Amino acid sequence: MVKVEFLGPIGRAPMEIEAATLKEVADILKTDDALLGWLPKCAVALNDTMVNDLQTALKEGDKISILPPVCGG
Amino acid sequence: MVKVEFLGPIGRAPMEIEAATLKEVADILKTDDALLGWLPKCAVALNDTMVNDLQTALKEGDKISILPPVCGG
Amino acid sequence: MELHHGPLDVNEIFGRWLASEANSNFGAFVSFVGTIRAENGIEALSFDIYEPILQQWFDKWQERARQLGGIVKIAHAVGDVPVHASSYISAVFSPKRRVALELIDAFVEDFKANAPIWKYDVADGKRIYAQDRSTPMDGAGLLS
Amino acid sequence: MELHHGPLDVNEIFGRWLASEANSNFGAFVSFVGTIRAENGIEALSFDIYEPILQQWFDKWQERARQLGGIVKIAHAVGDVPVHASSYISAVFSPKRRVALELIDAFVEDFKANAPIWKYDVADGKRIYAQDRSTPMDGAGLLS
Repeated sequence: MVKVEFLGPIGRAPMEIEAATLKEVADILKTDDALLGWLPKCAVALNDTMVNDLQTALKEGDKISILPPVCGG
Repeated sequence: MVKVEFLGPIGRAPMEIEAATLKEVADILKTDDALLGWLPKCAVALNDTMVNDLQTALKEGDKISILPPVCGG
Repeated sequence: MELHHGPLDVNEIFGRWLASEANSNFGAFVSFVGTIRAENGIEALSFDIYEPILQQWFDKWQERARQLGGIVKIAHAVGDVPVHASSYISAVFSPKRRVALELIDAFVEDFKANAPIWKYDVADGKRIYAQDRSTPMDGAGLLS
Repeated sequence: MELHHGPLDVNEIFGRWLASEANSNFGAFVSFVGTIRAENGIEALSFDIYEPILQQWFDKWQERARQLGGIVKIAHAVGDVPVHASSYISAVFSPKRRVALELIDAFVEDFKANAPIWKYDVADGKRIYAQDRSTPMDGAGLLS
């Protein structure tokens, strides 16, 4: 199981899912209509490090963070 | 008579000279060997406004300031 | 890097930062302060911050500054900041002025684009995500 | 614009400038502080300023800032400033960040190039014109 957290304004409780790669996480999240509008605009972190490769392998206990568009300052 | 002031590090007392244009001021100052090294690097103000034209006409009591290279900050 | 609940005390932060580098022999200090403007009838802006990734973002900038002989500092508010109060300060110390002037610009712009901070308008007691002023981070869309 | 005899009290000046614009609804404040570095064995730097032309220089920048919706401020030391003390502060307030970030850079660079200020190294009790770091002003050489 990996944990998926939705940051900032997405307003979703964390999910625990089975996924071996980020690609599998994407496939699961895309089945959720409420997330479809967010995913094209969201960046992704794995265990608090930004990631850019869908093939990234996951292991038990990994934390995936979904980061919507930002506006600090 | 016009007054010529030497600012900052030039270290010269002010002079009073007869001159009808800045060109005439230049001709007089260039006869002073101690100023020859400064003049190519100095900007000029007339009555506290920067000037760029040698033909600028002068009148009695005008103040000409000679401004050597600067380094504020 | 420091996060404060509510508005920043700009004088306190400047005083502390300047004192901390008083003997570091930096010749230039450049700082940016962001203050909440009264506009669109808002009472305040409000901020969520995800600190672990902000810290990594900041650490990369600190290393970049270090390679140029300087250091960076940042302070940001968490939660509500009323209009005319300050939410954000960033600063660069460096030996000479060009490094500081160039670094502050890049630092502030990248902060705006990639620091994991979400902004909300607060008006009539409601907290509304400032979606139209927000920017997808580098790498956005990976899962879409 | 303000000239101070000896080193600047940076905290006092920042505090006063920020307080003076606290309700002006500016969203961005960017400032540059120049501090005397210990180098080449100097004890201090020392400054001569010709105030009438500095004021005109400053007034032109204030007008330029005003056309962009902002304001500029400047403070400079006259006379001796010991190492690790500050001689120069400039600042821009503006509604939005890009104007402030671009203006501070141009303002500081033009100050360096065209403000009528002469710098001297102070070492072993002597005051020596910093000729090698000085720049002829725009229009230099008119009389040569």
